[in-house]
Amino acid sequence: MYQEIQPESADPERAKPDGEPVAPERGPNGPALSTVALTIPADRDQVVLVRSVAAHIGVRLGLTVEELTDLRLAVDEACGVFLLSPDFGGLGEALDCRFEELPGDDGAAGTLVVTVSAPVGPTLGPDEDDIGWIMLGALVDELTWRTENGLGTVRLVKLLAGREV
Amino acid sequence: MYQEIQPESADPERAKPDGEPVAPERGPNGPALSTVALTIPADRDQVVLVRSVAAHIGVRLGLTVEELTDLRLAVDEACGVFLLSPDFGGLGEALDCRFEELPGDDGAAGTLVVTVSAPVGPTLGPDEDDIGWIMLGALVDELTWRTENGLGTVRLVKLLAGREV
Amino acid sequence: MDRFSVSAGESGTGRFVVSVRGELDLAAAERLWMELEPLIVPEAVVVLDGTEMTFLDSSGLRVLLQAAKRASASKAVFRLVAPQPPVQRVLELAGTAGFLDTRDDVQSALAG
Amino acid sequence: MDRFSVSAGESGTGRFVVSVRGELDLAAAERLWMELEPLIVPEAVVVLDGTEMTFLDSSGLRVLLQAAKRASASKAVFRLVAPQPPVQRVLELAGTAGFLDTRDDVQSALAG
Ligand SMILES: Nc1ncnc2c1ncn2[C@@H]1O[C@H](COP(=O)(O)OP(=O)(O)O)[C@@H](O)[C@H]1O
Ligand SMILES: Nc1ncnc2c1ncn2[C@@H]1O[C@H](COP(=O)(O)OP(=O)(O)O)[C@@H](O)[C@H]1O
Repeated sequence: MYQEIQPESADPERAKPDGEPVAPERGPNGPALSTVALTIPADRDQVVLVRSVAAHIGVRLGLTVEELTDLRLAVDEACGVFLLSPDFGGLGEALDCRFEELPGDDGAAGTLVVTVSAPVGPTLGPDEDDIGWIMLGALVDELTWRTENGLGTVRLVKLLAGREV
Repeated sequence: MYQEIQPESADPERAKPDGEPVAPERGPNGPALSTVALTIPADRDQVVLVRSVAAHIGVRLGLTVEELTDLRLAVDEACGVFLLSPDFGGLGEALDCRFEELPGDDGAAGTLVVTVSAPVGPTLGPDEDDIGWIMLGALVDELTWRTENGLGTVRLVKLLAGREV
Repeated sequence: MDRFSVSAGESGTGRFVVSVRGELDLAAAERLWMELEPLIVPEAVVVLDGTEMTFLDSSGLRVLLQAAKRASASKAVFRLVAPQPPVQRVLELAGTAGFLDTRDDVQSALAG
Repeated sequence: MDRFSVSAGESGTGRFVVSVRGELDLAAAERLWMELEPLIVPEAVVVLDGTEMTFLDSSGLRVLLQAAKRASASKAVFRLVAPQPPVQRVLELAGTAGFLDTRDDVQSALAG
């Protein structure tokens, strides 16, 4: 189990203040091979959509059953960072989820990058001692939280070792 | 089976040329109760995501098994209008799908409005004699095609009769 | 874990069973046609076993209709077994009763 | 068709089986707690039958841990049956072995 919180300055290109579409992330070998975006109302009943989309993408990427199980749980916990926070704006807000498949360096594994973003106040963020956040760190290869211009983002990276992306 | 092609002038507010988020549609009783947006690469392998999201939303709205079956097929055929057209831009494009739950007039049934949009050339549009388009007309309560400013949109309406929305 | 799979087997000389599992949608239709086409030769009986085919859209239907057409032009027989409700729904919506020879099970599709 | 359902039954005096079906996620956790809480009284044995519980997240886990804590404070017993791999995975990740009394089946959870 580990966690890693990046300073807010990291990767300033990613989060845009005004909700305009974020430019597809670039891997070492170029732009995303495939980007799926899902926006849901900030409603606990709708997180099932995020789990389901994650699982379908995982199936397409050839993940094992165990990896699918972990990915479904990871995206659920990422949504929970917002939806479980007493400081979160509530039903008027939306959660923006992105699933980006990035190529690796020549021969190296590609990655699946999942981000979940929503407008947040200055106090909202993951609790490092929270069991959900700790599990999330154990489920993925890289985990970061960032806020910028009022937008909070959980970012997960899953290495796609030994698969054709 | 029926079909209905609206003139391009209808409802000019809905389609925006530059891909910026479309404002939530308003029903007689106000704004959408819930909007889910899903953007997928223009890739036949990814239409399964649209069917799955549609089914999950249908389950939440209390659709019957037969209605879920029809809704999955309808959104699939709506994606096919783009993806099966030889004139369609291909893998570089994205399909933008929106699922909006609108309230009805007092006491009346609400509606589920599904739109599938993508950039299209002037020649792309549904073939009225195509079996897919004809089936689509039979599956939903209202079906329209519109192009505006280079954006083509299939719009389906499903009445949610006798359900709490 | 694939959403769609197709496999073909011979069940007596010139009698083929092509089994389809999962969702016969626009992503899968071409693969099915490539499997079916070479089998539809004069005198052949080709049965599409869709017992586990859970979804069909107009792209998949077009392949089935094309197979039936090719069969009737080639003096071959093409029959369909497709009991799942979402698939039945499409056959009913498209009104294919006169164009597709549908049987209740593979047994009876291979007979006669 | 609901993604989550919970129902409680009495299996002998003071022995309750609370059955959970489907996904115990952040949308369902509160409903489970409302069902569990009134049952956890002194001397009670409460078994959560998660034989058909297919998903658990940290919200659901928190309810299970809360039930275990309440039980130990109330001299009651709370036991869990949760064989599905996605649920086992969460128990393992969270390291709850010492906090949750987990049994292989309802039978053995009710005994002893
Ligand atoms: N634990 C798992 N084991 C095997 N397949 C899974 C698992 N989780 C998800 N899948 C696959 O991922 C897809 C989506 O599954 P799921 O997340 O359960 O979505 P849904 O709720 O839409 O059925 C399905 O095709 C399913 O086969
Ligand atoms: N024909 C159907 N009958 C019953 N439930 C369905 C049907 N189609 C979809 N569903 C329900 O809708 C949800 C999503 O199903 P589905 O579209 O099959 O997605 P997935 O491929 O993600 O499993 C599931 O919870 C499933 O129970």
